[in-house]
Amino acid sequence: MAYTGSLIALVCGAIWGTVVMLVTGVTLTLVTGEVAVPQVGAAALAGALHGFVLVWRGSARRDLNAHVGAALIAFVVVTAFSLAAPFALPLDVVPLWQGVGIFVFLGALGFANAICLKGVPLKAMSRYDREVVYIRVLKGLGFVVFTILVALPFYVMVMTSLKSQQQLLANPLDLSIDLSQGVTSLFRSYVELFTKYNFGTYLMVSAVVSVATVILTLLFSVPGAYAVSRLRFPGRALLSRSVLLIYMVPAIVLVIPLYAVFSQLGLRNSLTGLLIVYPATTIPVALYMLQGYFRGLPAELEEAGLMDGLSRIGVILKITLPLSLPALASVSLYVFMIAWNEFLFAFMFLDDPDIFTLSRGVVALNSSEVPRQHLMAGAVIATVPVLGIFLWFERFLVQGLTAGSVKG
Amino acid sequence: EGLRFWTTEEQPERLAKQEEMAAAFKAKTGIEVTVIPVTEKDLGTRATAAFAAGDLPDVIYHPLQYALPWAEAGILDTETATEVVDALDAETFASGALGMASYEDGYASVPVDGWTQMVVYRKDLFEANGLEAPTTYDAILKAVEKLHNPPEMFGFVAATKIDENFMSQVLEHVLLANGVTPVDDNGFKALDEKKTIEALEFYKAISKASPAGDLYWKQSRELYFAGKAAMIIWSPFILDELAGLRDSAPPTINDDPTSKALASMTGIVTTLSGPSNPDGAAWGDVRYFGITNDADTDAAIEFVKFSMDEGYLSTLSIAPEGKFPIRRGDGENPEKFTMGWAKLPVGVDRKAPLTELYDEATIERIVGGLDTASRWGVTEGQLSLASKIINSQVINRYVREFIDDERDAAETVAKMNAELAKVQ
Amino acid sequence: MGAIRLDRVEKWFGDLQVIKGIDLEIQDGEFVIFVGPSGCGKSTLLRLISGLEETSRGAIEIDGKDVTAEPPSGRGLSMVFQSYALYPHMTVRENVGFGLKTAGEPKAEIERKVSAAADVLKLDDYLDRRPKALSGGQRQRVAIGRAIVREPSAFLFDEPLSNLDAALRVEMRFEIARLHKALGTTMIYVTHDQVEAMTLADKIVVLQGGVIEQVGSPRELYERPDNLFVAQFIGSPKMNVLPCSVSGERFDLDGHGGGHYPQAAASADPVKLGIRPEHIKVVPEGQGHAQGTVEVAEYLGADTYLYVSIDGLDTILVRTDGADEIAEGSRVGLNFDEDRLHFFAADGKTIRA
Amino acid sequence: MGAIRLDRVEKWFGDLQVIKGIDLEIQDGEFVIFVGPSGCGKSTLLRLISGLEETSRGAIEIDGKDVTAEPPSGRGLSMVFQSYALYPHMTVRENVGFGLKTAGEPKAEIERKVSAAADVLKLDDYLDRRPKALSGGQRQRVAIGRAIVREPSAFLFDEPLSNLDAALRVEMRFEIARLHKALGTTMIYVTHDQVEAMTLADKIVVLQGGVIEQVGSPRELYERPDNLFVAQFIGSPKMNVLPCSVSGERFDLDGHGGGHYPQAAASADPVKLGIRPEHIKVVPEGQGHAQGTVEVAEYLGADTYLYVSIDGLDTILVRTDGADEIAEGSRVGLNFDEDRLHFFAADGKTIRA
Amino acid sequence: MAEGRSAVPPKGIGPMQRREARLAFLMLAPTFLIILLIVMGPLLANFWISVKPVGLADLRPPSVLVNERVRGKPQAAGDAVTLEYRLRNSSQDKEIRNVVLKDSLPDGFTLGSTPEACTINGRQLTCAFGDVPAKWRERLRLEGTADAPFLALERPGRETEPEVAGDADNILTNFEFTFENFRKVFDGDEFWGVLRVTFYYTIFGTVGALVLGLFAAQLLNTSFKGRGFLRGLFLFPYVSPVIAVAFTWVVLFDPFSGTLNALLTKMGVVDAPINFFGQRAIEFSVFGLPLEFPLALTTVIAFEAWRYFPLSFMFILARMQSINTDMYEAAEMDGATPMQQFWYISLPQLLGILSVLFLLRFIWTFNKFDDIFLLTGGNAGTRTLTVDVYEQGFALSNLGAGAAVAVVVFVVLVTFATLFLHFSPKEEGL
Ligand SMILES: Nc1ncnc2c1ncn2[C@@H]1O[C@H](COP(=O)(O)OP(=O)(O)OP(=O)(O)O)[C@@H](O)[C@H]1O
Ligand SMILES: Nc1ncnc2c1ncn2[C@@H]1O[C@H](COP(=O)(O)OP(=O)(O)OP(=O)(O)O)[C@@H](O)[C@H]1O
Ligand SMILES: [Mg+2]
Ligand SMILES: [Mg+2]
Repeated sequence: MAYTGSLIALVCGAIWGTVVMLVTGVTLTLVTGEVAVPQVGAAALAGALHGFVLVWRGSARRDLNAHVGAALIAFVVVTAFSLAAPFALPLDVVPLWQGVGIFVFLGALGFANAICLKGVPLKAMSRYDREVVYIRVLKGLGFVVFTILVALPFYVMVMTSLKSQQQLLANPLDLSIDLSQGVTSLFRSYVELFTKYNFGTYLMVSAVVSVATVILTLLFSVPGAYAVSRLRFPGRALLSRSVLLIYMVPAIVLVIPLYAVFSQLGLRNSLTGLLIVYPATTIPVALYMLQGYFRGLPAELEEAGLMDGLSRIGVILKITLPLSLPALASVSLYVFMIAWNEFLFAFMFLDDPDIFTLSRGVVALNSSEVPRQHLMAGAVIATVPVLGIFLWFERFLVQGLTAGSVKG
Repeated sequence: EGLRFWTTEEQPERLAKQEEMAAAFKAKTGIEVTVIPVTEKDLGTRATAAFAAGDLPDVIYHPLQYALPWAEAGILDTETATEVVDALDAETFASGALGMASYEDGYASVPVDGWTQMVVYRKDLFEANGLEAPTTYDAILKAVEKLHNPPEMFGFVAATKIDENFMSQVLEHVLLANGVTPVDDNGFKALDEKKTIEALEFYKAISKASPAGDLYWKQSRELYFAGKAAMIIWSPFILDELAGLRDSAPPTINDDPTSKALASMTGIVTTLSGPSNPDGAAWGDVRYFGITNDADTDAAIEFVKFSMDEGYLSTLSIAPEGKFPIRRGDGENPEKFTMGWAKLPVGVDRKAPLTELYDEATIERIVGGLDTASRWGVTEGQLSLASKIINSQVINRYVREFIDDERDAAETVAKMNAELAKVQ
Repeated sequence: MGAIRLDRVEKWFGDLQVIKGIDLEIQDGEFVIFVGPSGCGKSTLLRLISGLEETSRGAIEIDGKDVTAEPPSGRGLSMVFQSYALYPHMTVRENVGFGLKTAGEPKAEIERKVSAAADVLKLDDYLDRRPKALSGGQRQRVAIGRAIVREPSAFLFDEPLSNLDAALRVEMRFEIARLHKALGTTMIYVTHDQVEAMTLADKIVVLQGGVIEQVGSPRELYERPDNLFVAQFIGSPKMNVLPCSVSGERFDLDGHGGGHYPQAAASADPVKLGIRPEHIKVVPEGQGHAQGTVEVAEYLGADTYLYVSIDGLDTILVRTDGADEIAEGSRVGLNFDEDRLHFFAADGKTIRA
Repeated sequence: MGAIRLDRVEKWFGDLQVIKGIDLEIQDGEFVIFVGPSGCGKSTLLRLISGLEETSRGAIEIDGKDVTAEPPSGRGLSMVFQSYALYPHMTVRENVGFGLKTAGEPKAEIERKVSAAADVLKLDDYLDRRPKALSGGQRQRVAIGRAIVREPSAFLFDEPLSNLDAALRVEMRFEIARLHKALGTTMIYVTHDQVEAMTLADKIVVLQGGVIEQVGSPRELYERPDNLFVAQFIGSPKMNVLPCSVSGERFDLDGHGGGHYPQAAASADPVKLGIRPEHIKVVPEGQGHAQGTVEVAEYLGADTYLYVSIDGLDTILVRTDGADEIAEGSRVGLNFDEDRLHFFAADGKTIRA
Repeated sequence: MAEGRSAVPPKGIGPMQRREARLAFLMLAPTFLIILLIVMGPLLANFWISVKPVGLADLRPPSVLVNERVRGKPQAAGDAVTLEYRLRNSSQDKEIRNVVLKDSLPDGFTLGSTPEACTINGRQLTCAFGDVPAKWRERLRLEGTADAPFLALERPGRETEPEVAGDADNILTNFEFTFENFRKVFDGDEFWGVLRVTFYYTIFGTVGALVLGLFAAQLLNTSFKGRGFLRGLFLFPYVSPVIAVAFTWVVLFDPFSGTLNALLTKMGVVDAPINFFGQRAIEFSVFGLPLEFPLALTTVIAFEAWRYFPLSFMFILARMQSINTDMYEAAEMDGATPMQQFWYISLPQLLGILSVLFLLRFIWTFNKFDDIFLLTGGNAGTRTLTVDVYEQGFALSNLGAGAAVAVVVFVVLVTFATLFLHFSPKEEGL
């Protein structure tokens, strides 16, 4: 094929035209609440031409002028073929936003095409070079799709929590925020959750339960993991494997017997009950993670400690544990996350609203005629702490404390 | 150590009212009452679990269907309930409501309030199209035919989510309307094939005029409020919302969420009749105070008495639109509570008495429903079995499968009868 | 003091015997080096002495006291690891002082000893750094510092220099030699490196397969190896070995010349003759003990290594001056320094008078 | 064919210039070795040639064709990596044949070429094993096999032997030499190892700081280094350097003796004198060019290295025969081989006639 | 000869190792204990319960409930007053043997006549009722007079708690077994459907999460500005509480007021809103062949894939970053194109981690309860085995049947775990 390069430019441009227009249109809709129907056909055509112009100008001469020119062409095409309404909105509806939309469309199209078509000639291309372009396009699409896929639900969650039921019902597409209403009105759902629905308590309970679970889990799993990974004793291999099996026992299988027994012992509907169950279910994971980490710690460090006159316990406390801080942090984070997010046992065990965890509290919001924004606000309240801690710790975890202790 | 009181009225405003009442009670008797909200859907499980753990509360505010099963299971202290009713004078209670809770030679629990289910319809459209009020299967089907025009307008919004109580209620209402019942004086009675098939075909017809998917009260209300449904079945709790008095469930038919327009366009029917039962029937629900077997009996008696007497209007004021008084008055003034109730304001974010929102005829129809209200097993003395039949959700499941065209009507009835016979 | 005695020490890992009954006496103040091929048990032996590994059989005595069942902390030894094994979460100061701290010494005392060690090892400027911020050589110094401060009765080193680059290795080698001279403490040192072994050791212990092949000073091992294994193991490039036969006071290489055989009185007859590359001279063809063809001539500047294939026998390596240009493929005669010949019996043992 | 020409090649990583304008001609069939201190740009230069790294400035030609902008696949070269970079999930056969498979060659052809390569490299018995089941040397052979089958115009090696142990390294070195002889293909080889460089190369390129210091045959570099850097870099142990002064045809060591200075005609005057350890003889005190004290005598068997501190000057290293026992601390005279002296100007350049 | 010394390994373990083993056991004991109590114990109990006809209410062992009341309102000393004990058997179908009531009479109460079942010893009242049948009720009246101390009591009946003793079979601990639960579970029309749904859900949920994870990992394998941010973002679905994201999806997909449906209808993609979580199936036909597309199940599977792709993403990314870049350079030299590099180099390298992830995720998805329970409650054709455990055990209050389903879950699980241990490549070290 003599003109593979041109063909690729056209197809790549068309794809980006379509995708960028779709995303811009939907975003416009969600931001303004006006229903923008993206004119995909016109956008594809504009994109294709844009791509072709870029390639035609050749990589060497692809200067600012080339980009501006290509963008102008795309603008003319998209306007002409959509009958001057690229979002199928009359021009006098949210004109400012429409303008921004077009601008973003052209900018994003130019950016995507410029990156994807870098180095593409008009004429024949080797298989290697073709595939390089395919991969760029695929990756680009991947970024767009994944980001939307992941971010959209969270975006909707937050935005919904800031609206009122009637706004939501009136126009489910309008996720804009009306800042003029004032802070208290904007955060009304949150205020109500904390004042009327007891969410302050739930937050406290969740925090206490999660932190206590973390502490208990570490207290149990650190010695266990150390023993399994470092000490020699009969049955060690068996034990270290079966840990993983226990980790796989489904909670739902445990629920019925635990429910029965805890009911009779009066442990159901109490935080003590949760604080027995949660660590028990997290210890195997924690033990497994820690054991792996302890194995990875250079044995020489501990041997150096032994030579320096420490006992085993001394070695664990003074050397292994300080060195395992990153692992302890990540295990803690993981266990915290499990405990914070845990739903089944909280749901089955807790009846008394004074000791609801957040998960349990949010379920309660779903059960009666509670407005939806409250439910979403509850979801936000349950999500923010764990996400916050996750983001904060993620950075923490990177520091490999052992770096530099072994080898140069 | 005070009393523990479980209530299914768990919305914060309603909870607050109940807590107020508890405070008033404490002021009077010195007995502390902890009000514990329980989601109605979980009530059965929760109570059973608490019973198993020996951890029952003292008093439970519960719907009709639990009264007899719990009495049998040993959860409720029926003797004490009887004692309370006697002390308050059985004469002052609406006899139907009391009858529904009668157990052995007393009462399983103390009836508090009640309501009847309603067909809520767009009076304006019916009038414009010259349709009769939807009081019969036939009238409904005619209206559906005329008005069904999706997605702008659905003829009906039927309940199809099988694990929601709502579907059980609507189905029972529809079946009762055609005189279908699964019990007689001796216990289970196979569903009458002809009548049941009529009801099933009717239900299928209105389901086909509904949106796809699992529907329950939520969708019914949303669609009707959005002006996209011609008819729905709902409880009277909708009455204030219809008039735009509650922000969390606003009518969206026009831009004004506080508009009373929809209320004025709405007609209400409580008694529905099928072809084989021209008299028709209304579906009523009554709520009770149950005193449990683990209760501190004396204190519990005090509390229930208080709530049904001095505190009765407060009890009703929790949601007057859905809580019609069952105790009409006391010894001195037989109309005391009825009168008081009528003046209670409804609504959440804005308030107004019902009399301001609906014309008198409508209100009369609403309240009058309670007189003809019935449930399976009430007249037969088989409420307990009927409750179990309902709780087993067998009917819901088979009806749903019938709607989904999985088998024909006759086969469905046969299957249902076979499954229901197993329920004890 | 640090006299160490191993008495028939064995080590089994399950059914695998790694140390096969070793007797060894180490005098106080001696610098002893363990060498041997990889996997021969050098590290294991060191770890048995340190107490990090349990002795399966036999006994270990330190200064006359049986410590076989003592944990490492009870033996009063210090160890320097190949990987340094510094505590990454402590500063250099803390690293060095750690052993004293665990022993509960007062702070001032720790401070004093750490400073003294830092002086000796020129670590003063780094005392507040973490190991991460040090170069390889500095890390190794810290590791040694950590060993010094505890004033152990002996130091154990397991290939302490093998992670360093060549230049640093030389420098640290001098450092360790200097330290030994200064402290006079017993040192036991495991290495792969010939140069380290030859230059540092008072006494080299050659191990093979968990057994001691020979113990002796570097010169002893080079000049008078006990057996073929030690002969080929010590010295680089390694000793050439050729088959030979003996009659009376004369030895003969098959098909080549021969010479005087001094150990005629010995009980066994040699079957092999060993000669180191540096003890062979290239002479014109026809002269010398053997004749052959130069297969490869590796020019290395100072020296040229000739790979000469002796007619009918093996290829042997000859070290010649780099300045001599001998073409590959040329025929040469080889003259062996007869004073430097080694003769081995069939069982590999050296034949001595 | 595989003539490679580098024309003012530069490589910048961001603002850091790593290769500073290199011109180099490599003839078809030549064995070229890049040496230089760590970080001098050897690997980078090799990767520029291979196309794995983009050339910042300048041009690279292979057989007269400018390939500066070609991706690696378009240059027809093969590369052998230090880490072998074998595909662990493929058998040896698949590893070796992979390059042919991606090129879409027919199966029979691939099979034939792989067998041929396996023959050459003695890999036949391992063809169906995964790399994991091979020893280091075998892995390296597979890596070479993978390079061979594609019949490249040149081979590129980046420290191919540095992951092997000493014995294997020697063996593979011979292998590579043999291969070069057999194939006659151009080879470009990066190494740290003096011995490899000296023994394998037709031409050694000494790099420092991204610049070529000298290009020449091993003997040229050893005997006639262009500058102080090359002089000290090539040869082991490295050349001793002492300050000196010159007057006419005579050079003098400060406070010691002197001798004949042959390059009196040269434009610059030398300030430093270089002499390799192997070109110094120990003579009785008072004789020779310089006098000093033996500080350390390192006995290595064949040789003894003496660290002699020359009075008033530096310590220098002297290589003597291992049999000579010279005590540490004794006073000696040192005689320099006057034919082997090197003189350097102030700018480090060698002074030649 | 050294070898001659002893050619047999020493028996037993030395003192140092013995100390070590003892320490190890000590350190493991707490963990061992809690896991035994909370995991292994319940696991066995589950088997036990599954062969017992137990409902939720049966958790309360049959007992005699007693209620003490004071009848009459004595005003002055000597007034008549009645102590009334109401007793009943809490069980509807079990008798209770040797029922004995014990209480001490309140101060100041003078008993008139002792009922025949009772004896009085000082102030101690003991009444024996013998064996009582199911549903038994009894009203025991003690008539007497009140004296001053009695009048002074605030709540005379509550001064002492009456105690009743009696023996009854506890259904949980007796040795009556039945396979009724299993019969019911396997007989029900639903069970096989549930099993099928479970496997659909598990397989497609797992594969979906894996494929998404693989793709996402590809995206973030090369470094660029903002990669850290995206990596954090991509982990959100996994880190957030299930309750929050599940409800968000429900809101997002709501047919009447959800953003997504509004978008689809308003932009004209579909005519009528789609009830993603509520509609069992969409019917369509291909060449006249009527087919059903399980809509709700698919949506739930999509949620599963969305929520758990970050996990596979993390592991795959870690694995990819540990692939030696040399290998790709070697492939470049070998002339492999980018696709070939992915297909021949990356994918085979990832096979190990992918298979481990598949097995792990398979097991976890199989075990998943919360997600479906919150999204659909198991309706509209999305009921999996785990949801069935809940439905049987709690919604229908039949613990035995729930346990029976749980046993099925566990058996399937053990099968997979065995497979997992058998096939998991050891070097992946998960
Ligand atoms: N913990 C162990 N379990 C089983 N075998 C072991 C253990 N430690 C060492 N070995 C085996 O014992 C033998 C000797 O090992 P050791 O580490 O002492 O050798 P080495 O001489 O130090 O070797 P290198 O020079 O490679 O360090 C080896 O064959 C090794 O595989
Ligand atoms: N990708 C890169 N980005 C930035 N700097 C680099 C990069 N690759 C190499 N360098 C720098 O370029 C210089 C030369 O590196 P190169 O790897 O070529 O050295 P080398 O001579 O091969 O060293 P060695 O002998 O240690 O392998 C070094 O300073 C190195 O830090
Ligand atoms: Mg070792
Ligand atoms: Mg390099």
